[in-house]
Amino acid sequence: MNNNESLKNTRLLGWRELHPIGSYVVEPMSTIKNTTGSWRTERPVIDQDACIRCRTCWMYCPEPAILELKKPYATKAGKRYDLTYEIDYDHCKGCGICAHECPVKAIKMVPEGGEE
Amino acid sequence: MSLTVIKSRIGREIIRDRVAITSNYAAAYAAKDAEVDVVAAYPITPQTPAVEKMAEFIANGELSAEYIPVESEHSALSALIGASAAGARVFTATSSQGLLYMFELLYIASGLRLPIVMGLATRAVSAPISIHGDYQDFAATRDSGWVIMIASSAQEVYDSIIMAYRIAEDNRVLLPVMVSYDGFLMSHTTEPVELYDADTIRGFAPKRLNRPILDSSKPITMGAMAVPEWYYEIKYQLIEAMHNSMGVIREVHDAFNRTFSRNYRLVEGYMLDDADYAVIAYGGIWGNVKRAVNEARKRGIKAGALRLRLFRPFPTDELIEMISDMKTVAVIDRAVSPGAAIEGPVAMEVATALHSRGLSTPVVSVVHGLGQRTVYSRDVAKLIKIINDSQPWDLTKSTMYMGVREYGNEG
Amino acid sequence: MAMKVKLAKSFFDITREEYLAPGHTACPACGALLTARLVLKAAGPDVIVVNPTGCLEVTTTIYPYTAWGVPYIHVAFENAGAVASGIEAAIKSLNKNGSLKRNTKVLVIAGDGGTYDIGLQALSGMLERGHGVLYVLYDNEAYMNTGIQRSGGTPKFARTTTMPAGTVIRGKIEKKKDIMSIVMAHHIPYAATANVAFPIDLVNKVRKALSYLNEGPAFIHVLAPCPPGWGFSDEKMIEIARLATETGYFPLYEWDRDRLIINPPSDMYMDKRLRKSLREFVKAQSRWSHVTDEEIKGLEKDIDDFLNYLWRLSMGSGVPTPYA
Amino acid sequence: MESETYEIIFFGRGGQGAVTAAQITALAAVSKGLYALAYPEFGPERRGAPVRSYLVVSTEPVEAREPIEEPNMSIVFGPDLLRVNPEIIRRTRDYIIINARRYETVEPYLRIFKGGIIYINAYDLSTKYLDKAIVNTAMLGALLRVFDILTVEDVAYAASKFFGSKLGKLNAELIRIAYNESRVIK
Repeated sequence: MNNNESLKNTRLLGWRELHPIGSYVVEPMSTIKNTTGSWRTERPVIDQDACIRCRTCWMYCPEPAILELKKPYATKAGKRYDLTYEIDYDHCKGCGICAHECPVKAIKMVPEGGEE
Repeated sequence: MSLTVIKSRIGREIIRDRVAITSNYAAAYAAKDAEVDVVAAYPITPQTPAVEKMAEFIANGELSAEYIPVESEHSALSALIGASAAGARVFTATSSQGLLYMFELLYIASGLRLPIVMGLATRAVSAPISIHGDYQDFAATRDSGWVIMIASSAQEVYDSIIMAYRIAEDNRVLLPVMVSYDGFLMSHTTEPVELYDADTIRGFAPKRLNRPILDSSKPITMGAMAVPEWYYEIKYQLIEAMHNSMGVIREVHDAFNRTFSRNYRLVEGYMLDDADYAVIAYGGIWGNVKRAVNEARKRGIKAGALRLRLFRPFPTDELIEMISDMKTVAVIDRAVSPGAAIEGPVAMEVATALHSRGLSTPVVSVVHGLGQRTVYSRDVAKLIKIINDSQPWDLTKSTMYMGVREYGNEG
Repeated sequence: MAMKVKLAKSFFDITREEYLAPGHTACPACGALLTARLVLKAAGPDVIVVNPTGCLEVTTTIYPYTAWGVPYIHVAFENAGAVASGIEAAIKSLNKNGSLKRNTKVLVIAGDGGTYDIGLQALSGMLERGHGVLYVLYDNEAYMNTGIQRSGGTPKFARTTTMPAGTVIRGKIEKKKDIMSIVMAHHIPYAATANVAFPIDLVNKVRKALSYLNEGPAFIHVLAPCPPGWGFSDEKMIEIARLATETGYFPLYEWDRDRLIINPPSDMYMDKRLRKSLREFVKAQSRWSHVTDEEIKGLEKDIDDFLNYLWRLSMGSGVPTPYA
Repeated sequence: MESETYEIIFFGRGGQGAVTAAQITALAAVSKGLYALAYPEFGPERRGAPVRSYLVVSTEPVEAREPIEEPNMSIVFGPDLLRVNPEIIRRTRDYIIINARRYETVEPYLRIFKGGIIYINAYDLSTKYLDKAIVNTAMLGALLRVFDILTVEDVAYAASKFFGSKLGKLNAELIRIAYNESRVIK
């Protein structure tokens, strides 16, 4: 598999410039630089007022591209939460598991490329 | 060398003991004295006594190491790749089919730049199955990215393995090292070996861990997948490490000779100074070749001999320096590359080495000793006579197969 | 005795910390990646991961990046058990010789090809020698990395590119290999099945397995659906995985020191009437689109037989109780 | 110092310890500061099949590794081996060391041999001291009658080191006794 996204953003180093043992990847979790968000055809959108903070979407995301933030939120109905779930659109591939598994249907899949 | 020399060396307290052991045992003693952390091995004739001895050392508490009695050679080298990646000093030994079963891992071990040291009791390759010694398994490792040494005596097996750890673990190298020795002819032959004092060995080849390892406090990824944009550069680093290893190997040889009063060279010559012909050999038949040279000299033929201690990296400079004046060189291989332009694998290397330096010395490729057919010194003497009596370019057209029967009952 | 394990009771008992980064190149909704993510959360940072060749490897380690936040090594396809044995031995030896003071756990995460088939010998060797390694099998039931070829883990009648559904041969002719029984036959301390649709159960089994490693090896067989390989749309990955257990196709059970325990919710599905119809599971996947109702009955019979076998094992080896 | 080299072949049958005998002698030589090379005729181990084991002991390093063709001494573990290996009499240069229950049984074969002969009844001696007819160490005792580069104590010590405490002591003693019991025929 030739991953074009990652190559675009990476300078191709010469053998003298690589780590002395070039085949080792010494920076852990560095795929984060690789923005797989461009793969999406549909994007999940969370309705923060409908969300019950059950962690289901976060739990089942294989990327992971759902961020669990310590960010207080008060719903229109006046319910207060300490946590907020947001989508990491840089990496979300738009598989839709989160929307499908959400027990309260608080996540909608919206076609990419349309108006926001 | 006389008795008094040996005594004086022991007197200098470098020598811990002088024992009579086989090359298999010498390999095991060396790994023990190098204080390896992990051994993983699978038995195969003729290597078996080497790994039995390792197991015995560990069982008796003479060596504090983990012994993994793996279920195959494939797993032996796999386990050592894991152990070495986790920072352990490791050892195994194998032969023939076992080496071939490891083959995929040979390339991975060097590609992952792991300083694994392995003994190879060389043996013929099936089919037909043969448990006996030749160098076919060894020859197959040519392109694997391992540093490959060849010993000619049990002492040299012991010494080479100690050197191997220092070479392999050198930051400029970080490549696996194979130390090969003849199956049976050496692996099962009892001969004198001087074992060195543990502190001296420790001082000479200290365990170095100045390389990245699998460590949860500093996570790295080993064995990543390289796409065409990256593979070549990473592979080239290995090639460069192999180039660098030549200088390191020379340094280590010099240091070893100084520390242990030896006289190892990458290429060893015998009566070459005024020689017209050189017979090139490697491994356990070296003594037979020297005996043949003595015979030839008695008959007035100016023959000399030369042996290779190193196959990878190939010691081209040392070799050329010693043979550039020869009228003809003959290389005795106990392995074959059927259908090659020159069918003796080392003969091919020698011819290439000469050619790369603009020399056109005729190289006679001789194959003998397949499946441990005895290479008598008289066979080598006969070879020298043939070379002396022939036009060299007549002999280079095809590989000479000595000792093979064309029809039965030839005397 | 194994040490007391802290078990998760809700999703919120699982760490927020991630050890597998996004930006990997697995297909959307990949069951294998979710398995790895959950296993790492359960295991924590003091681990070394061995991963044989497969989807997980090629999608997480494309040079010059890695998705892994823990030490990771890929060596080859068929030898994860042996590589892990070596690492475990090295940790033991280095601790003994004083050059390391860490009780790092060794973890294999391997696919079905690298476990059922080409890696079986190395796995068996590792189990037989008793190395303290947790071997996690993520089972997506075929060679997905090379484009959906049959493996020993592929179920009966499933269509693969090397056993297509033709007019004469109806996909894979043979049954799925019972890898758990093979593993259990080594009488290791702990083996279990798990499913990405049941993360709490999965995480607890990993924690429990890790607590056994001072006694010997542990093995967890995780069902990890593959949307392109099985033929269903991405968002249904968890639903399909859940159905696999709810229909009895992939029961959850554990082998705990020679005792077989059928875990919830599979204990409930021992009663055939409570199971969902297998048809629902089979017909949701295009790998089985050619399968007839008659053939589904045959598959159901196989499930009945297997669950019966499990039931007898569990009754024969002690009273089944939920783990705690 | 004048260089001295001895080439010896042990003729035995698989299981009789011909290989071990050569190794023990090599060990004795090496412990003494000499050089030695001991190598079996290589092959799969087969109990009962004729085997031979080669030994070179020298004051100089021994380098050549090829079968010995004209040994200084041949050590023959049983009368049958003289029949199986008729070349022994033709090729041995100096001494044949022969084991037989009675010398008369081998005398007709050895009559034509021009060198020296040492006779020993190693069967009975080893049965008496080791409880089994493994004749190799008894044969070494007999060899030492004519192999004066090593002493009985050199070899007895090597045997005790080789076999370890209990068996080593018995074998060392057997070597001493065999040395005394063996007979120089000519």
